Amino acid sequence: MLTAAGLAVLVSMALAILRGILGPGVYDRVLAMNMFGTKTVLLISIVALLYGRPDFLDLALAYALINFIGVLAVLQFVQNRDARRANKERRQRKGVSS
Amino acid sequence: MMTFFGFFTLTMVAVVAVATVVSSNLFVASMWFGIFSLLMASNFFILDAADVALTEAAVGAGVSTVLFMGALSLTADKESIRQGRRLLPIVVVAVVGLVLLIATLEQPRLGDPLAPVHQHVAPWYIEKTPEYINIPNIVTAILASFRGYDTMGEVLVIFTAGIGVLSVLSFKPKKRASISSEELGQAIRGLQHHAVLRVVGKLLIPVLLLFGLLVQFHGKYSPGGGFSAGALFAAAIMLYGILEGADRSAKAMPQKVMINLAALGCTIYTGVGVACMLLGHHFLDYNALWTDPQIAQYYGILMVEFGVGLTVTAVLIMIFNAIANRATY
Amino acid sequence: MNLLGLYNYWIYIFLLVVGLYAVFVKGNYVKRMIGLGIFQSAVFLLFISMDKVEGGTGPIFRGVPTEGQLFANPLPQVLILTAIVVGIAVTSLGLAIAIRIREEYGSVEEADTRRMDDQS
Amino acid sequence: MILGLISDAMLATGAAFVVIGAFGVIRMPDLYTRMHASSVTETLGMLLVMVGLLLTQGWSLATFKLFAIAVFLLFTAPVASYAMANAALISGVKPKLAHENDQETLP
Repeated sequence: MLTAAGLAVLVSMALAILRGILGPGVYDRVLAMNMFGTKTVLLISIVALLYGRPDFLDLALAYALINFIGVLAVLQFVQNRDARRANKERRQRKGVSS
Repeated sequence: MMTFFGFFTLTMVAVVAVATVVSSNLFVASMWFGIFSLLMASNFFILDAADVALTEAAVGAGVSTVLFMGALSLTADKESIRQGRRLLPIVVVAVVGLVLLIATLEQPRLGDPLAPVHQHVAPWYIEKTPEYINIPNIVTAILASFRGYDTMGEVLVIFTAGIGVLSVLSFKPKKRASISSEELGQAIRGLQHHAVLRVVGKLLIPVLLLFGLLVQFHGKYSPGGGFSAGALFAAAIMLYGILEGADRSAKAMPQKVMINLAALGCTIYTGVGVACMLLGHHFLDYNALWTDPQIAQYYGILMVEFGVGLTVTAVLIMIFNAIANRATY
Repeated sequence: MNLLGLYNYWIYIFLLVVGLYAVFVKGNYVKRMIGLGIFQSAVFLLFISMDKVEGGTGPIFRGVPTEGQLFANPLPQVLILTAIVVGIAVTSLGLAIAIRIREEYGSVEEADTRRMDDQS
Repeated sequence: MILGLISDAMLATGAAFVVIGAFGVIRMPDLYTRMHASSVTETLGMLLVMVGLLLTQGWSLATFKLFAIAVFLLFTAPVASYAMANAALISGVKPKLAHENDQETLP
């Protein structure tokens, strides 16, 4: 059953990559990345137990913590980019009117 | 079954690598690169390299994404497509690939216990680690004791790279800022207005630091050690910087202190080596430190790993602060 | 079956080639750093593929070491463990240089910077 | 024995949820519905798989670690989804609404 669960996780990872490739917008790709991180944690836990080395679960713990940071960095970047673009447009509009 | 898992993840790695290179939006490309590193780390784990997977997890998915995002916000997030001469590069690349492909046909297949790599040196390390050093993690034993010279070199390289980033970014551009300071403050403010993110993120920071301590000091018994712990500590500070604004993380972890800490880490490493020499043994021969060689090795590895962790943490935080606090021009 | 055992090496070559292509063809300096990262990962994969021993496990003892227990080769792991952290440090140095280029030239495309160098 | 059966059942349902959610991410029409589908894999599927794994381990350090992983994922994944949805909405990604579709299909 562990193996079956592992296969299911692999299939969903592949589907997440497919969404990332198809994804029309930027946010679809962020979604794929976020989903992919969770799937990796699951895969690592399952593989650790399949190998019979539960002491390697540290890795999955590290992933669970680190993945969040990556998503936050991406979100901050998008937000700052949008803010910068809005600023630029405002400045240009001001420049035209004055 | 594990072989199948390996094949599947490797195929996904190849697909993701192509997607990374093809996408002309650099922001999307860095996200693909994050996925690429996650996949790579799971693959390392499937290939029995737990320590490497832990380091790749901490560095690739967290630190590298943060740094790429910081760099992209200072440069441009779109790549301009130019149809240049592509024939020559493609030919060169194809020839390189073909030569390597022919070379692999002679390689031993994956997992062959009779492969030449497994015949020399490595069995000695596996056999002698319990006798000489008596810690369960053979990787840490080799990293910090048997091949301590290598690791010292790597730590100095990391230190040098940190100094390099600082000196490259210490130049002030000639052009004046085209954005007012008020708008600038807005740009580096971070995610402060997201109350939910701040609360949950702040919950994670102490856990991450604690986990980093576990990886640092428990690295002799389980996967871990100074390199991965340093990356985890740095990731915790980066999380703080992202949530509260990079100016605050630079205030909490000032660059001057960080550069001293990085130097201190290198000094601890080399200092242990010199102390061994002063006590009449070879450089980095920890047996000099105590009468019982196993205890001496234990404490030697502890101190050296501490130095490594200090340098890696300080250098990564330094790089993050330097890039994230850079004003956009 | 023997050929299937070489799959890891083929993927490593593929990654190497993709990374090299990105470094050669792409004019954007940040994109080149990404290509360099892929190239680097290819080398990591080569080393880690070598360490696998069939029937072995990760090189960490659990309890008392017993006779006949097989472990993966720890030596390539040590080399790559340090190389990963060195890799990120060097990548960030490259990114810092790209940032400086952008500040001086206003662009991170090789074609633009070349043109400006020729003009001056 | 009973525990093994329960754990198998949980792993099976969890795996089913993970795959169904992933298919939803492919099949759904717009970003917000896709997010809705992916949250199934990230909370319910993840939780079932984790509890299934946990039950195979008995009382040990591994149990605690699995529990901790489940808790952290349960904290972070929905928060990340929230932040993503919020950012998408602010930057102007519009949800696809049913009546718009009707208007499109009507001549």
